[in-house]
Amino acid sequence: MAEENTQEYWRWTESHWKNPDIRWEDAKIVTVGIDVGSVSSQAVVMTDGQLYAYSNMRTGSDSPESARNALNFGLEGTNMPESRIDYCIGTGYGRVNVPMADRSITEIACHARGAHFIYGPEVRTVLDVGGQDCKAIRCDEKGKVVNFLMNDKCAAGTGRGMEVFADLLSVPIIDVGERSFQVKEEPESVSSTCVVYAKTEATGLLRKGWQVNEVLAAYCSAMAHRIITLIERIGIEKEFAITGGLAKNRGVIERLMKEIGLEPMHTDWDTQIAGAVGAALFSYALVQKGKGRKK
Amino acid sequence: MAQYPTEPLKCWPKAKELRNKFYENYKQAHEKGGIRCMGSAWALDAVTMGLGRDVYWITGEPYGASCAFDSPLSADFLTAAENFGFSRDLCSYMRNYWGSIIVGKYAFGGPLPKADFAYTQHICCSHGKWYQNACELEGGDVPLYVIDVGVGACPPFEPEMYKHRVKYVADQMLDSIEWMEKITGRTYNDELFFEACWNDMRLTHTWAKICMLNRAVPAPLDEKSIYSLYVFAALQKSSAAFAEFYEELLEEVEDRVKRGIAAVENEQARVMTDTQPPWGFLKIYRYLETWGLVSIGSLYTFGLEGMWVYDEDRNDLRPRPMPPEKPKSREEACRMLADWHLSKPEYQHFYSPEYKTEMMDAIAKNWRCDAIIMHYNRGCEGLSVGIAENRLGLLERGNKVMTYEGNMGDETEFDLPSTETRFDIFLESLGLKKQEA
Amino acid sequence: MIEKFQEWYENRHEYQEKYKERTGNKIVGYFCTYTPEEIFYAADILPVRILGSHEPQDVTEPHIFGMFCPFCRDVLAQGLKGKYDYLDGITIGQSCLHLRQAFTSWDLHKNPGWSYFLPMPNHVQSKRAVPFLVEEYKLLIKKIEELAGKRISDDDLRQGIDIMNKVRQAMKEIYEFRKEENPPITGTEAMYMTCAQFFTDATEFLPVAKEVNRELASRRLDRDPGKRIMLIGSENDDIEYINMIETLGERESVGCTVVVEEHCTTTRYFWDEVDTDIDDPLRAIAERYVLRTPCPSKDWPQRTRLQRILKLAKDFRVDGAIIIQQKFCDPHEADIPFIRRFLEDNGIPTYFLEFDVTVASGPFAVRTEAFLETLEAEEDLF
Amino acid sequence: MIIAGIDCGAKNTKAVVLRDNKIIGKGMILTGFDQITAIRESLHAALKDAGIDAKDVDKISGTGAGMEEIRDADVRVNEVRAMAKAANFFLPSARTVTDVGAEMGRAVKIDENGKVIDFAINEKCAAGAGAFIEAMARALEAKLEEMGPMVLESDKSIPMNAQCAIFAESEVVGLIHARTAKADISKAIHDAMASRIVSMIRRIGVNKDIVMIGGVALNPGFVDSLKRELEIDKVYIPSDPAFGAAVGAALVLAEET
Repeated sequence: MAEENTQEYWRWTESHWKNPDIRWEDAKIVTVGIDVGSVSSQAVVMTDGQLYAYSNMRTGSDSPESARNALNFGLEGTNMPESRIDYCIGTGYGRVNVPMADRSITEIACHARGAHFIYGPEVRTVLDVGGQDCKAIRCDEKGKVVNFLMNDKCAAGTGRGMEVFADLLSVPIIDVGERSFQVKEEPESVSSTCVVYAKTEATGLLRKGWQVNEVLAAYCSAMAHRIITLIERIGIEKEFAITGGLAKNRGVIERLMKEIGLEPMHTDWDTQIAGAVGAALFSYALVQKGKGRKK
Repeated sequence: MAQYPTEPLKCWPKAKELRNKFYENYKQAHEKGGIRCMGSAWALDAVTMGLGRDVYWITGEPYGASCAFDSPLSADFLTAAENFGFSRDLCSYMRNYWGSIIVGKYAFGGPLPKADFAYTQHICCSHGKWYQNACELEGGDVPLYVIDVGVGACPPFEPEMYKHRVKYVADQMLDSIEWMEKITGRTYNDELFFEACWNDMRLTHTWAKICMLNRAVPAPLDEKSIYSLYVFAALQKSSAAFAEFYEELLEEVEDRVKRGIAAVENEQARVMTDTQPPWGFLKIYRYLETWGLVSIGSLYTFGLEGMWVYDEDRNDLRPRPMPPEKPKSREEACRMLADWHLSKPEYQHFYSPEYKTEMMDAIAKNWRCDAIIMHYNRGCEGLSVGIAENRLGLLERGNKVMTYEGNMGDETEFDLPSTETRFDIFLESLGLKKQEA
Repeated sequence: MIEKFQEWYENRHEYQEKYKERTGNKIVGYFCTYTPEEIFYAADILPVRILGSHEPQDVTEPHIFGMFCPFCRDVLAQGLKGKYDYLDGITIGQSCLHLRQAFTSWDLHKNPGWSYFLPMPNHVQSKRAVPFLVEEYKLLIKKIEELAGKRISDDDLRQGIDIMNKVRQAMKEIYEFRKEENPPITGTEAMYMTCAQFFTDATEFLPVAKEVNRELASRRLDRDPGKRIMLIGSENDDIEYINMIETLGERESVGCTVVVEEHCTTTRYFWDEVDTDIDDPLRAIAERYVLRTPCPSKDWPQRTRLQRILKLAKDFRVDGAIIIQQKFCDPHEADIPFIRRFLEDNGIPTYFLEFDVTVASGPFAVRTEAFLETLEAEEDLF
Repeated sequence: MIIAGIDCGAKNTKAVVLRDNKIIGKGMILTGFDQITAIRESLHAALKDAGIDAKDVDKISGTGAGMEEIRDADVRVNEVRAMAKAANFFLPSARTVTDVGAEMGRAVKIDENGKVIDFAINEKCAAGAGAFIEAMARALEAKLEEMGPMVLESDKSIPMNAQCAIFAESEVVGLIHARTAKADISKAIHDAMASRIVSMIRRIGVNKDIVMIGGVALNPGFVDSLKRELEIDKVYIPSDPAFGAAVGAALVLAEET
């Protein structure tokens, strides 16, 4: 059981990044997007609509604090005073609890807009696999949401589910994807997608003498199936892009893509920041149109 | 361990042949210049027979069950229905049926033949909606007629079978006849209707007589076989061929009883069940046999397609006697058929669970059951109505009752290992011993 | 005066118990809006609708199998917990199997001495439905007369019709205000009103409704109405949810006002009146219930709800519709895919939500808000 | 006569040693993925605790999810029968016994001899088992053992509809973001779970006296919620409730020999 592990395998490494080619001092407009999700928080700083810096960390049990930490972490090493920020939008679960935000917009709108930025304007279907929900979003050429679906009262096929699983198998979450392919042949996917029962099932498989990697493979494909039912319900239109933490999990994504017979779009950006990017871009647009904060 | 002689039913080959022919006929209806009709297994199909001997039926419930037998196919159908926007908790026969239309596949090979019209009845929330949506999914050009039979319980559960209730159902039948003439352009033949009407009553009467024979120890029929036999009443009650088949079956089963032929050679104890089984997992009946258990049937297999009279004073069921003579007028035939069907045991629980509890208790006592195993069927709202009250009522009446959850037509809602564990716990508490094979 | 509705909604039991003491009249609880209230009023019996309490409970598990809707279990729980011990009788007009179980189990375990199942016809599109229902009403009347201890005359029936029609008219007049640019009455308040009508004596409800009507003429609400939303679907008196989405605007950049609903707690229940030009009062009542906006379980072979919903949507100029469904509600589940397609084809965006005894505010807030954002043509963001 | 009872559960494996129906030793080991080892070690611990060695044991009785793995068991007893027998042993007046473990919830109606009359098993719902509280503890960033005691600090009742353990988790996250006190959230969690268990108990009827066994019985917060939901003042909990099924299994065997 998770609680007995000394190491917390589900913990992914927190990160921050700063664009070396940009001097914020030269920027006309500085905008910020802060995404306080149920599991992770990101802050994105943009200078004139360019991605200048971001941070990605775990959400604590207090959202204002998490927002604050994310922003500080994002501004770390930039010497940018917070007063320089022209406009800030909060999004995600804790969006209304972001103290420095001028307004809030839902993660659905922000992820569509963010995906449009980091993947390019061709994107029409965005799959965001977040901590506790899974969204399939259809958007137009401007990154505006046309319609969307979210998973119902069930966390099967969410980032959180994968974390619980990584813990159970004592496999660092970042290795899950890789290791799920280190199997002689693709095993049957676990029948139960319920996080709790998949755990029971996996335990049973291990007791039956399955290899850990085989169990990982089985769970990854079960999760892929689960996510597919959601995107099939909304209908897949090319181009197809994936945001959120799970986008980093080859184990699920490649199985999912194989099943729906599509190539996912590629990006070098951290897919977890899509929401915050969208929020920062909305901020930028508002300031440009003079809708920004009265100074 | 064997203590009784057993042997397979002689009529098996004929049963298989009749069933296959039925589904073939529906496919080839148009080549024969005939008419295709879709509707519920509960529908009053006899009324459509006045259009001619070449009206070929498909009934949604048995068809949905046939889909459920083929799990990959069923999975496709259920997914298609869900992707269209239908909720996963709707009737699983219905979802298989809609899925079959959406995917365009016939469970018996080839594309799904399109019905010329739909003719059904409405007792549960879904019956009318089922074919309303089926017609829409078929392109919106399939005409639909639904007969509402939700008029309340029959005696002894109501003071009387009020005339106006029978009339309401009969009048809808009369209206449907004019409607059918309009949409098919055929002239309606009352003689054929009277004949079909009589076949319906003959068949459902005979089925009840066959079920009566299962009171014998050892039971000549086990429920797994009963499922494959009772289905004819679900396919087409008005079929002369099916009515004759039941009469032959009746003779064979009488003979088995005379000769003490058992369905389960090691019959130690007897149970009855409730509601449709999880069709993809009929092996649970074989599992029960390893405990020396025979399932003698259920209110579902006895009372959905068999016609009975419930005797309150003796707490017993007996086959409802046939009317003295065949109907002579269209009105009389409609009234007769309405009155006959409104006494269907499986209609009564829709008005109060107590009625069903009493009839189930009567079966448990008179068919000498040691226990009752109830399937809490997530797939059928109609037969699960009041089922929890039935359980309480049967316990009160001193029966041993066990329940398990599942779904008749969606295998993702059935868990075989945990169900077998339940059986073990329950049967052990009855003092039975598992017999090592 | 408008607060009165909320007061009645929140203190339904207190009101009803006091009503009995005060008037000495009997009270019959009914489970479905296919119960002809006119006939009960004609007998000086107060018909009150039984709704749930939106509190999680654990008393119905032995009585109703978990695949049936949370509403019917919530309703039964009220009876099993003894909250309605003051009732003199219970009744239901046939509609869905779910709610029927709340009635049959209540009847089995909490029978107040008088109970009646009315086989309201399902084939309401058949010409045979009205004559059949008239005969059923005659049986019902016999039964009610036993309870009331008095005969019910045609004039009594006409009075029953009169009061129910007046109440319906009053509520429809109030709904008129919801067509305004900035409605002086919120969806939350409107829901309090229609539900209060279930719980109170129509003769006491009517004057209050009339007074509110006068107040609304001059009432101005200091709030941005935001998007104009229609709610469609199963039984819904989830005031917590309605209030949550109507106050979104206070916290978020998008907000909305519920301007009309198609629920059996609102328009499906009261929109249609009894035609007083029909001489035979029983026939008139029967026609009203046969021709009223149907529950989907009776809406076949034609799906008549589509046009009725579209008309309401247009009359109240809605920007979008939220389709609300009680978990496991089969009748609505069978209609929803077609209703959504129909509304989308008619330019009305829809979003779907599945309701339980309690709503999960967090997840439901973000879904609703995101839907409102899709309605918002805020080009400044792009 | 000396009999060992072993309960190989989803989370822990428990072993007890009985001499003439008196408990003389106990041992508990995390089951993990290797049940065989857990079974061996738990028995070893129990023997050590009893101060006897393996050869002194006359017979072994097994129960629990992994009972098949108890190779040298003389009999295997299903959990329901074992818990019924145990309850009768702990409290002869017991008529209802509930066993809430890591991933299972059960309720059994028994007669004066500890015979099973009726039973209910929590169907596919983690919200009705210990695993639920563990999942919630993570969301609350609280230690599992803190969860129960916290409940007693709260007097609020927040309705929570625990359909799915993990979805409930997002309700919990919602409450956290709404700045709800941890104690109140913990109470909501325990109430929700207790209500699932009580629903199950009501299926077989609430007949006094009520005995609770299984690891969750050690959680004071849960027991508190359970009593409130059941509207009763006394739920009898034996010392070391986690060993209940193991004791029951041993007693069944003792009875048969």
